[in-house]
Amino acid sequence: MEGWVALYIFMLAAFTGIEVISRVPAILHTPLMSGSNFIHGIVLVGAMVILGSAETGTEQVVGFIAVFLAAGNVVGGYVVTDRMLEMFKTSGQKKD
Amino acid sequence: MEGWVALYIFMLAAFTGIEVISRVPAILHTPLMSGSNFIHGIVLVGAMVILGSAETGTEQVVGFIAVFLAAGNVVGGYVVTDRMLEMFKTSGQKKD
Amino acid sequence: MIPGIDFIVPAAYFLAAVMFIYGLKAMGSPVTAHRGILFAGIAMLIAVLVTFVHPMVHGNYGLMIAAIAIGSIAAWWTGKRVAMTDMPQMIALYNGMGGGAAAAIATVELLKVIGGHELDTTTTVMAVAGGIIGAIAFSGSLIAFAKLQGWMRKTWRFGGQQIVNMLFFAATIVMGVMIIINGPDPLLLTLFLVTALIAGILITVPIGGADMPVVISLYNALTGLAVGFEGYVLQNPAMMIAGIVVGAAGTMLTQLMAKAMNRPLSNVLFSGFGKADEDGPAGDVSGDMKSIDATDAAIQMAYADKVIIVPGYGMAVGQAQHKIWELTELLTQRGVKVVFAIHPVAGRMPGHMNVLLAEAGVPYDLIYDLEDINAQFPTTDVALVIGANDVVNPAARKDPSSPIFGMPILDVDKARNTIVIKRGQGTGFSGIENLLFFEDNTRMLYGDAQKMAQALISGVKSLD
Amino acid sequence: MIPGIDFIVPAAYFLAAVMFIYGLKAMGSPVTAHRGILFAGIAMLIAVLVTFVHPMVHGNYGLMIAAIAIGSIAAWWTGKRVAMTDMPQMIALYNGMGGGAAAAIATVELLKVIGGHELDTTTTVMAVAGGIIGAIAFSGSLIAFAKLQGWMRKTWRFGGQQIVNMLFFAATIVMGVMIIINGPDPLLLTLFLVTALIAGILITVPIGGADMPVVISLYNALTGLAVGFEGYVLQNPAMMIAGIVVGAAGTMLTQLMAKAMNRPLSNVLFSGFGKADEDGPAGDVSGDMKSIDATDAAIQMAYADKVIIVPGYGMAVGQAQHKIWELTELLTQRGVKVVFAIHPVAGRMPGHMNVLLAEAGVPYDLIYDLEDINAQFPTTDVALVIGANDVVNPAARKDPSSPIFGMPILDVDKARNTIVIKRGQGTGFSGIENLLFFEDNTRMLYGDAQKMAQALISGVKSLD
Amino acid sequence: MSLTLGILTETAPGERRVAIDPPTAARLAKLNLSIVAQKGAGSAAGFPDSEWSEVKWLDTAEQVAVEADILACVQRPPDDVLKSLKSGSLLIGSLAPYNKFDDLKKLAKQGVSIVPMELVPRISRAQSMDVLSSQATIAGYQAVIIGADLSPRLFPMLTTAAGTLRPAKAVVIGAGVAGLQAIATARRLGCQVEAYDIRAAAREQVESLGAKMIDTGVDAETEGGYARELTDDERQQQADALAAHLAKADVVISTAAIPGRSAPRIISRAMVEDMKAGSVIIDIAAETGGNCELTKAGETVVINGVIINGPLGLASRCPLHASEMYSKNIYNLLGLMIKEGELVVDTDDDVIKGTLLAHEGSIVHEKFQDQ
Amino acid sequence: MSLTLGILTETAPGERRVAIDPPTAARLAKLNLSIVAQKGAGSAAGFPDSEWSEVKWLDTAEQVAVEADILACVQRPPDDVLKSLKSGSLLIGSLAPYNKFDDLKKLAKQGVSIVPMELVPRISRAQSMDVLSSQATIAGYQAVIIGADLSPRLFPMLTTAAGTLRPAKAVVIGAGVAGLQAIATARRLGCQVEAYDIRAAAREQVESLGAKMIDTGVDAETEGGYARELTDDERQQQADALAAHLAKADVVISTAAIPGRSAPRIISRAMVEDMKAGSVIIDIAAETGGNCELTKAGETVVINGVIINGPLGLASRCPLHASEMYSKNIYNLLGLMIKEGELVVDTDDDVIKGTLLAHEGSIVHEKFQDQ
Ligand SMILES: NC(=O)c1ccc[n+]([C@@H]2O[C@H](COP(=O)([O-])OP(=O)(O)OC[C@H]3O[C@@H](n4cnc5c(N)ncnc54)[C@H](OP(=O)(O)O)[C@@H]3O)[C@@H](O)[C@H]2O)c1
Ligand SMILES: NC(=O)c1ccc[n+]([C@@H]2O[C@H](COP(=O)([O-])OP(=O)(O)OC[C@H]3O[C@@H](n4cnc5c(N)ncnc54)[C@H](OP(=O)(O)O)[C@@H]3O)[C@@H](O)[C@H]2O)c1
Ligand SMILES: NC(=O)c1ccc[n+]([C@@H]2O[C@H](COP(=O)([O-])OP(=O)(O)OC[C@H]3O[C@@H](n4cnc5c(N)ncnc54)[C@H](O)[C@@H]3O)[C@@H](O)[C@H]2O)c1
Ligand SMILES: NC(=O)c1ccc[n+]([C@@H]2O[C@H](COP(=O)([O-])OP(=O)(O)OC[C@H]3O[C@@H](n4cnc5c(N)ncnc54)[C@H](O)[C@@H]3O)[C@@H](O)[C@H]2O)c1
Repeated sequence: MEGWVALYIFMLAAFTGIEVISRVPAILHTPLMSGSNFIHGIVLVGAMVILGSAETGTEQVVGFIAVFLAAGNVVGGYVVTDRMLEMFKTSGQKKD
Repeated sequence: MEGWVALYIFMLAAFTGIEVISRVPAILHTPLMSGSNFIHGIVLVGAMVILGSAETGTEQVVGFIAVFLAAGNVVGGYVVTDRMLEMFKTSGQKKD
Repeated sequence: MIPGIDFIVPAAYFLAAVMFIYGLKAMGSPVTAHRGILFAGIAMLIAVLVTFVHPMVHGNYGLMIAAIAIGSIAAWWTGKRVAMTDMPQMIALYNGMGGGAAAAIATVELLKVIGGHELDTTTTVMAVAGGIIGAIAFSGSLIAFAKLQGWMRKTWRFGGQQIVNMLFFAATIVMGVMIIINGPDPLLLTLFLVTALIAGILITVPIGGADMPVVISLYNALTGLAVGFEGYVLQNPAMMIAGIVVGAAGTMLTQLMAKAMNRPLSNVLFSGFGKADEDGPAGDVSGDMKSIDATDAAIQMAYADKVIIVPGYGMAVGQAQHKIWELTELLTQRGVKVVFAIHPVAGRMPGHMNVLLAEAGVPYDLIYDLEDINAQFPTTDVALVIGANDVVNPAARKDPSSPIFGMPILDVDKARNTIVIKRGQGTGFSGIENLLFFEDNTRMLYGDAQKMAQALISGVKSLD
Repeated sequence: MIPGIDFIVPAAYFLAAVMFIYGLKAMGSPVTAHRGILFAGIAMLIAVLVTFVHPMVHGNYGLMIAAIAIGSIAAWWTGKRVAMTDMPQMIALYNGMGGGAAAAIATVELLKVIGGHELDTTTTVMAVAGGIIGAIAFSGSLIAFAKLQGWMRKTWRFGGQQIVNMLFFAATIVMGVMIIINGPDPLLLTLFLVTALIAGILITVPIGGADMPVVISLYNALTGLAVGFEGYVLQNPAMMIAGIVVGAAGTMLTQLMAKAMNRPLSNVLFSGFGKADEDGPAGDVSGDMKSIDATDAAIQMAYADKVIIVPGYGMAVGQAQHKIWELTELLTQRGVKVVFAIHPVAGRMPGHMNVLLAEAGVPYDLIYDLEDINAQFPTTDVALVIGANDVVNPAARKDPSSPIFGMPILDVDKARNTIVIKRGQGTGFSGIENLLFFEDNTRMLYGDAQKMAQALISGVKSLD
Repeated sequence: MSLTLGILTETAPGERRVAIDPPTAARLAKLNLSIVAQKGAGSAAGFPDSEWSEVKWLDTAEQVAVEADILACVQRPPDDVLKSLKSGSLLIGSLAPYNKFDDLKKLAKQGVSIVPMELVPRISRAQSMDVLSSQATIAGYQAVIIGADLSPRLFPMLTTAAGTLRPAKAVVIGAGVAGLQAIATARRLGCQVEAYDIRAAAREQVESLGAKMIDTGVDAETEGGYARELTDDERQQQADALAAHLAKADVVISTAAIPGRSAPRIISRAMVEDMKAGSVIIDIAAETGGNCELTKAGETVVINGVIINGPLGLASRCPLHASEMYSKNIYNLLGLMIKEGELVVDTDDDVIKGTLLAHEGSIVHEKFQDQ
Repeated sequence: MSLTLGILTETAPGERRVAIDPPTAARLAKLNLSIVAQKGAGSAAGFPDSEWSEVKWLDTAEQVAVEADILACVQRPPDDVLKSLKSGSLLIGSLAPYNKFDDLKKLAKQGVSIVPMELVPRISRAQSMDVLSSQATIAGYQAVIIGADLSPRLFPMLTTAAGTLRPAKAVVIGAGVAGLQAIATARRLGCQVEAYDIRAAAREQVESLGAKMIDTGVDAETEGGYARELTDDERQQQADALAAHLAKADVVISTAAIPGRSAPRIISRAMVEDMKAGSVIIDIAAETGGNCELTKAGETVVINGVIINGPLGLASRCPLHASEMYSKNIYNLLGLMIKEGELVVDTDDDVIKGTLLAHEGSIVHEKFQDQ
């Protein structure tokens, strides 16, 4: 992928991120922070690739750490977000 | 550019387009249609490239037509949109 | 280090793409709309200028400038001259031109293949898809233009029309696939384009004038898509992004417009043949009742200088007085001058409206009598009639045979625009038809007085 | 034809990217928020599963599974066990882990260069940038975690602290640039990473607990960015998009949060040292007045089961009665039970509140006396006090030296949450301080009664 | 020669209104009418003779009657005065056509055109001439004010340091013009208002004022918006439903009427006895016999602690506004009949046809022809 | 032995209230007090003897006084009755301490503890004992009702087929408790209300009821929320500003008072003469001399067409609610002084200290000590 294309993707993604988050009520700030924290857990995918393609011992060690950390990001992010949003689930359903 | 990347760009652009247009009051429907009509006038850039790189006569003819049409799109789109939005300019300024 | 052409060109395109998105976004709110088109305009200028030094451009500058000049001047001239009411067909025309350009680009690219140039499958697919879509948008838009311009009065219809349309459309697709698989040859390419053009014509011809705005919007989205696809073909991300953004936004817009007309999109395109002309909101048989939705009504009021509210029995029945006062306050905050006009016999008891307005807290100095206000209607932008009927019936002035002939009424029909809130076709106390509802500048906002007042409030608020 | 790995993997990533965006969008509204995290969760699962068959993955499966298992279980266990009030530090912790992973990826990529692998400049730049950012987010987040968790009570400060921070930060950058220009060597790489980690620590250490949420949000955005950059390095568009979307959304969020605290972001990060702890809204000195903004207050009420509104003289002064009734209607429509509690001496004349509520059209059966309502406060989710002061002052119950001791009051302090609207620090008729405002479950909504009522209305409406 | 309009001083006991007020007199003068008036005609209404312009003052009612081409009055003038009216003249006012019809017949024979304002048809166009409406508006308002004055309680809810005063419960019987105005006024004062009427259409109207309708299951609306008399069964059904609501009421305003008949008896002695001590009944219908069995017209009686007031001439308690409205009504109706300074009675006009009782020596009104 | 509380039948002319109403009597009985009452004590207020429970009925006031440890009254009882009070007993009620103070001194010497309710301090905690507030609330409301009844016009704006009735312009003078209530009531009835007071704080209060404040540029608030007397200059300045507003008024409610003094003269004859015929002045201050020069207490006079009413005993026109509130006030104050069935007068308590005039044979109230 050439740099310009990456730039376009970054620009569009940034635009999307901003649009998606504007006009969010303050009470959702923390859950959203947590939710987006979970989403960047996608780094796990990269970490797996790194570890999966690791050849030297150092690479393996660092790769292992990367996967471990990323997995923590993913699972912890999910659990915490889910717990915080529980409250909205019930409220939202109550509303109907 | 490979197909997947194009797909990503298309996806993000579509997302952006949809986000940008949702929650638009009905009175802006026509001006917005006109405005977006202007924006796809960017086809002029493509037409120019085609004409500028045309080698055969047919290519020149078709390229010429393309540039002519695209220029019409651009200028007509702008003029019409601008006229329609004039009304909001004054109103918007009145408000302040 | 001085950046070279291979930096400047993509950077300019990138900038243009960002500005297009920003501009389009700005156009989505009345407050920033005008800024939006300016922004997009600048973006376009940048993109066009930089294309002159595009690495792939290496000749035909004269032709290029000539084509641009001719196209621009023609468009400029027509666009400036045309009446505000004729805008929709101009949009159709210019949009058609864009579609045509996309189709032309596809043609050239495919011609190049004939000339021996190699294209990978994805690119060919994109070129062909863009070509079909562009061609359909081109011919369809031109038909839409012709119809709205009055050049083509009749809406041709015949049995099995849909099947014929389908056949043409299918044929285009099949030829497109053949081009992709076997590569283009001149005959196939010509046939392919011609069939696509005919398909566009056939699809558009039977659609009635009232539905045209929706159709134009659809073609607009299609052109965007075509441009996006050709952008891929030319490996031009600015085109890709601008095109697809417009394609998506346009599709969204088409749906919103169809929804605002209370008709599903499919109905507009395929099954609504014929009906639309008779009862669509844009039908121009004088004497139709024309409805309006709350958002539009709200915007009309929000951008008015002066609004007169005329309450009647329906406001009492709907107990809408509090909401109406809220609306008044909102409008007043925006700088609109809003007053109330009370007809002597509005409601069902003397002073009925006063009681309600007092309950809602409307100050007395905003309340006018018939004699004091009637002279003001001609200079009023919007008269909002809420559940009043008999007391605003111009038959009292115009129709000597009417049982209310001679009764003084509130001359709302003389206002520049009149919006009437009522639930349906119910008559008033006198049980007679109301000429006001059929006036050209009257729009009906159907619904319960309180609910509609709330909708107007939301509408006005959404403008902030 | 059965799609091969080289189709499935990118297709799955693509799907995941779309779902991430959709999920994040859904999380932006209380109604769909829970659905949003579910969606994002599924996307993550897809992306992770498909990575096992990623063409570049060709070994170390055991290690991989072990690492995932250990990380997951640890995170699961801590995440499930932690108290709701401790959530912010957990977010910091998990976020730090993400940042660490990004830095680790950068390290491996740069190690590969040392090992002879070639990288183009752009990729190296991305790797280095992602590395710095990831490392700072890692160490900074861990410090934030430690502070919030109470493991690190002191906020170290010393003269010239900012300069030292700057130096470390600059050193990191310089080493990064050296790596890009000259290529990495083991020492440089190690130094580079260590400096970045220290920079993260130094930046975070002096920031007070009250500002931590903003800082965590910032590190969250940074991690997103780092992930996005490493995505480019690994040519993985899903990582790029998810990372950058989070980066942008997180930046936006950080700003919103700083705004909600009424402090510019720069103030939080650089100059606000020390002050924050004393007067910030999260400072836990019992006896602080804690303010709230209208949106949060609105949401609290919108999602409550029962709300009691306590009007006082301030409602009269602000003439907020109509707005308050509008708010009540809105809440009632959402299924919230809302009633009014009138204290016998609220206002400045007997029956003052009745007059106003009657004017606004509040039905009598929603209005309760002190004796009838006081028992209900403990089961009330939100007591909304509008411009009342003396009549809700618990000093009447608690402080025998108070001039109002012995006067029956409305026990709003016993409600689960209390929101008090008033303009500032003004006392009531009695001129005495109000203990209520310092209660743990009391939040002050500062502003004119009418304006705030309007803001609450807007807040509730924005939830639809 | 221009037309002469005569204005009388009202003589009925308690009557304080005047048929034409000074502003209307001035407007009539502009239409080229000469105005003659009996001295002191407007004083009771708050218009001393000094406030009038372009009026010729005469001492006696007879003198006015003799000079007048059009004689405007509020209530039917005494026979002596009527006798003095010349043939071809026109008498306009609330002439109580259902009452002592023979006297009017005599007058018709005298050649006097008779225009009883009560007969103005109830169509939108004629509303500006409808004295029943305009005066009933005042009566409905005034009844509530009297009720508030007589009641030993405050009407609105007040939460005070000395206890919470509960809002008064008001029941309005008959939701015609007066009843609706009573509802509105009672609600303004903070009462909880229930209303009751036999016409089905009244429900929507009552609710349009934010009050509640008492449902008894009886509907008796006739064409033209008036009510018909009820059958015995219906009356019982009505009574039972009402009684329950009255027992809880603090103030009752009763306005039920059937045009040209005596008022329906709706509140029985038993119902009153079930009511709370200190509650108040204002029976506007007292003038035509009262809706309550115990009403004494023009008096306030207290029975079992229930205060029953049967006001007479309610509109006269607001003579200024009442006269103002009354004058406008007459002016508007005369406006239909005066064309360029001449009296032109166009019997094709729906309003005139519906209102004109006698013309050119005979009874011309459909409804009264065979009486 | 339990305390005995005595309730008198009020004898002042026009007085219809009773100091303790049946519900309050029942609550007192629950506090272990025995209740004795003069026969018919509550009838005028709407509480016939049959409605009371646990009350011992006596024939004369003297008998009640003799038995009572605590004697509750609305107005100061006649001397004969006071004479019968035993030493150590307590008299509570509106005793007009500024009026005929010598009689009270005598009573104090008799060993009677005297608790004039008017002296209750105006602090938040004591508001539930404040009869001035509670009775003024009723007076303010009632004044507007009387005004509406006397006015020849309707108060609200009504747009009707017979012309538009303009809303009445009301001016309320004195924005104390009664004045504010008058403002609120007039606004309910649809008046356009302006108010006037010399205290600067009144502006916000007036505006908090949606009315407008008339600005005269005079401020005369003293500590404690009462007003001081004005200088001559100030009075003139006030008068000029007011006169302009009064000339446009349709109804004027005047409530200005200075505690313990005669009411300030605010509306002069000249001002009245400038007012419109048909306008109405309700001068609540009539009892203490009237705010209007022409007010005759207890009468309605018409001067130049301006109707001036000087009502006495306004609260007695709503005796039921007035007694209800009055009783609660007394109950709340007694509540401070009765501890477990015993009379305990804690002179450290701010409220008791501020209210208790005489105790144990001597005048103990600061303000009155040197009189
Ligand atoms: N009811 C009666 O008959 C009567 C008569 C006389 C006196 N009082 C006394 O008045 C008091 C009544 O208590 P209360 O709780 O109703 O009122 P309060 O204790 O007087 O408190 C009113 C509060 O409202 C706030 N406020 C004023 N204007 C405002 C506006 N426009 N928007 C928002 N807030 C505003 C003020 O604070 P900020 O300045 O910070 O905004 C103030 O703290 C009692 O002490 C009572 O004894 C009552
Ligand atoms: N003022 C008086 O003293 C008095 C007394 C008796 C009769 N009248 C007569 O009443 C009439 C008054 O005229 P007007 O213009 O006020 O009323 P109107 O002519 O009776 O018309 C009322 C209109 O309101 C609509 N409506 C009813 N409920 C509604 C609701 N909830 N939401 C929205 N619209 C609603 C009805 O149409 P939909 O059903 O389509 O919604 C109807 O067309 C005159 O003819 C007058 O002569 C007046
Ligand atoms: N279109 C017009 O211009 C116009 C003008 C005025 C009135 N009106 C209509 O005429 C109707 C009657 O007006 P009105 O006030 O002069 O009527 P009214 O004075 O004759 O009667 C008053 C009310 O008493 C009710 N009533 C009669 N018998 C009753 C009973 N037994 N129990 C309960 N209620 C009983 C009637 O239904 C009526 O509503 C009004 O409701 C109004 O809609 C129309
Ligand atoms: N805290 C409490 O519990 C409490 C209770 C009741 C009253 N108050 C306060 O005491 C104040 C006075 O109450 P009140 O109604 O018994 O007073 P009041 O009856 O003594 O006087 C009535 C009003 O007349 C005004 N006035 C006096 N001279 C005037 C003049 N020359 N011109 C114009 N206005 C003049 C006074 O300012 C006062 O507002 C009230 O405003 C209230 O705020 C407090």
